[in-house]
Amino acid sequence: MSGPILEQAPVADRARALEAALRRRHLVPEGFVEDFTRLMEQDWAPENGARVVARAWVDPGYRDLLLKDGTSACAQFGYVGPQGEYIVALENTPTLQNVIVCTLCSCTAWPVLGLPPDWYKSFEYRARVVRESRSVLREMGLDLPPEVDIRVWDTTAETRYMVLPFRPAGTEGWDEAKLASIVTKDVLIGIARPDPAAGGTGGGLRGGGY
Amino acid sequence: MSGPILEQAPVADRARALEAALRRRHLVPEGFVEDFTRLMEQDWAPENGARVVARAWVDPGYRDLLLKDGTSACAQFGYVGPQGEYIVALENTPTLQNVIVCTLCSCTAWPVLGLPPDWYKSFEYRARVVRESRSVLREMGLDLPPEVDIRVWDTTAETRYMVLPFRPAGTEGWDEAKLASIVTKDVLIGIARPDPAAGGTGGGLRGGGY
Amino acid sequence: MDGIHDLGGVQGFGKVAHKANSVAYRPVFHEPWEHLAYSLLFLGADTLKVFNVDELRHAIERLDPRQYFASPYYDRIVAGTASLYVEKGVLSHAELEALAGGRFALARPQGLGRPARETRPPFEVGDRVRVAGAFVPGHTRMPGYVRGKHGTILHRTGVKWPFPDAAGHGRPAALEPTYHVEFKGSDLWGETAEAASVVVDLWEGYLDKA
Amino acid sequence: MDGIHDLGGVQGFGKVAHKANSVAYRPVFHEPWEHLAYSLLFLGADTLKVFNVDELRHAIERLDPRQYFASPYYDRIVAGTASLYVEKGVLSHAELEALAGGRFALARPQGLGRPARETRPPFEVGDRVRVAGAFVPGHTRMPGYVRGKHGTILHRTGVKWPFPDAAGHGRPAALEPTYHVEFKGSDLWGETAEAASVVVDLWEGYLDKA
Repeated sequence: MSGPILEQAPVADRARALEAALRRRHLVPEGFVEDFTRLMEQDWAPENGARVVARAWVDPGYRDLLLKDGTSACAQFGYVGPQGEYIVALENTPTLQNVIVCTLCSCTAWPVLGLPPDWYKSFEYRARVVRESRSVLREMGLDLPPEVDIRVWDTTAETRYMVLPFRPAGTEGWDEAKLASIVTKDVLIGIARPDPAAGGTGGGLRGGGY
Repeated sequence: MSGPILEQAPVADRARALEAALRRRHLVPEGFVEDFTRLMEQDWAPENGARVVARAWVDPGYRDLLLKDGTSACAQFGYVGPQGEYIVALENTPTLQNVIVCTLCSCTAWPVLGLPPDWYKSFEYRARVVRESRSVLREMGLDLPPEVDIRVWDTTAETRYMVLPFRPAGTEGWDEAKLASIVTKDVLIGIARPDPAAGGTGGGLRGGGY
Repeated sequence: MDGIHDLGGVQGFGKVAHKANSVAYRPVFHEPWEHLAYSLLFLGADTLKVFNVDELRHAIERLDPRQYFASPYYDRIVAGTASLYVEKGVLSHAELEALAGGRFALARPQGLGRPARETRPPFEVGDRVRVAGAFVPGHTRMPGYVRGKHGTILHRTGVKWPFPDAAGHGRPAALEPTYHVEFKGSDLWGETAEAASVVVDLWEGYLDKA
Repeated sequence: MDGIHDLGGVQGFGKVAHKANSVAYRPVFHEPWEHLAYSLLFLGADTLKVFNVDELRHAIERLDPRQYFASPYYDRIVAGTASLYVEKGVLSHAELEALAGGRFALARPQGLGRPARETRPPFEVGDRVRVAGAFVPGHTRMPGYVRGKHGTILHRTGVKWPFPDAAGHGRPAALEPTYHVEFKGSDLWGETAEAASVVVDLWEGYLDKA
């Protein structure tokens, strides 16, 4: 019974078929796919969220704005667009770790986090992190001491979340670019904490390090 | 991610491998598989449950026993064995239809119903019949009038159920064998009612009719 | 456990592939290996007594959910049975894969299970009971759709059986009767319910006096 | 709907395939067709306005559960998007299958959805609320694990959005704020809970004053 249901043309052929059918009806504007793909691959990036966090760490006024109206704070950097219309920043403390998930699909704040990573979209993460949060984080490498509470945020509506980590000791005197370099995608989702030992010398796009 | 998880040796090869591994440790007694298969294919059959129903229709004392102690009533015919240790008969009336399911796996009263049919084991039946009972029965061909209540029995423990249908009009004067011939596997599970128009001339095994 | 095997009430499934009384139920098996599934299961559970049927049910629940959903019924029996022979040290995973000529996916690891409750006075027919709001990480025979729900006792079994939350993990299990507990359809599914009631067969330890 | 997409708290899944901060998130796409999934989705939802994103989510929920579980993420987006283009009459299923050179499985049919409730006074931060014990056959953004549960309002959004249970079916949808509602972990998962709390973003219409 399961066999026939799962037998289909390969997904690559089905995706191309959908595109071809729309194109031959002239429904795909010139350059649309290329432009949208550039947005997804380049413009929406966790470096954006990292810059927001670094600014909040050095500028108390900006921090207040970020916590009060994340959308406006992100818009100051130009981080706007789909899946970023209502951004809420979640403030970590030494005794509170915020963690983001979308159990029903895979909603994510694209403009500041980038597209959701594979693991965030996995059934494993979606099913388990709301129930076995501490075990899941430990398995992924964040072994929180018992005095740290975990608060999981399920992205079930239109709010898009980003985690505002607390600034770790050992980063005194760092400039915004260097601070941003320790705020990874995983930190912004809440499954990691910034590691001062990983601090690079500047901002911008980094390679395979995260 | 899903691909590799599903890639396995064909199930026929895995089943044979399990058998071969047990055999080379001499853990499979001579004739065990053959004997158990004969039980499953021949001895456990819905004709057994049909004979029980027919007897209950013609013998009020047996009917009382069947409703009070289904296991003993079935044992009078020799219908005993695994998945038949505690049999409870569910009495239909003109305004009550009992329906059997096992939502968690596919438990069934093997000695009197035979092994569960494919549809009974399907995710569709298991998921839907406890919630959308009337729609499921209608889709399967049993369109119950609104005055008939449905009571669904979920086989979640060791009780094994069989439905005792009410004897339909038009069967007056029939002998037990003829009565048994209208009690099909589907009737015993509760997704069908006996159809006097289908009454054969004798009992025993029938062909493709059910 | 709240696994994907717990299908009662899950929505999104299509029609049951069967019309009442329209399909021949013979041959009983459709593939030449299918008879091995139950045969080798009962060899282990009944003849060799290497494991029990509760453990087999739990082994199937411990299959990766993707495997569970993609595998036909008898394939799941083969996978669960093989898992137990390996876990009990009778066979090795490597030899099964060598004999199968490819990957042979087994169940995920099991936890400890839980013992039955202390003995309490039994419930009587007509008693109102509430299903304990328990969240059991291991094997259980309480389907999720009755958790915390109120129902009425229709029957107490005259036989006692091992508490499956313990037996399913191979640990000593206290014997308890089970109860046929009737739940109003509307208490389970709100106004969308189509059955007047659903009767679930529940071990004494799952129930509290309402 | 209580579909298999509603994964929050479902047990039986293994480890998340990711170690915090250990994996490169670039390239963003791993297969040369993956960028088409979101591109053609947003073409339909944003540029052509043939459907909305709630409908897309529901289309994915309407995939056969076996297909949902067996398909990688972007495959599900392609299948859901294609389903809507066909349902809206923009493309035909036959042409998609012809272009794909094989079967192209689409979503199961949808129902009517449901309108939002009558307007009621809004809730305030700090209010105790109860999630309505609703059983919604169509699209909803209330995950099953909070049904009937009590929580506390942390935030009311400053923006209103279409009620998804209506919008997901393409019918006119009243605008409502959503609320960040905090649930104690132990209220959701009993003593097995590992998060201090889970915050779910819920439309006003899902909530009642506790």
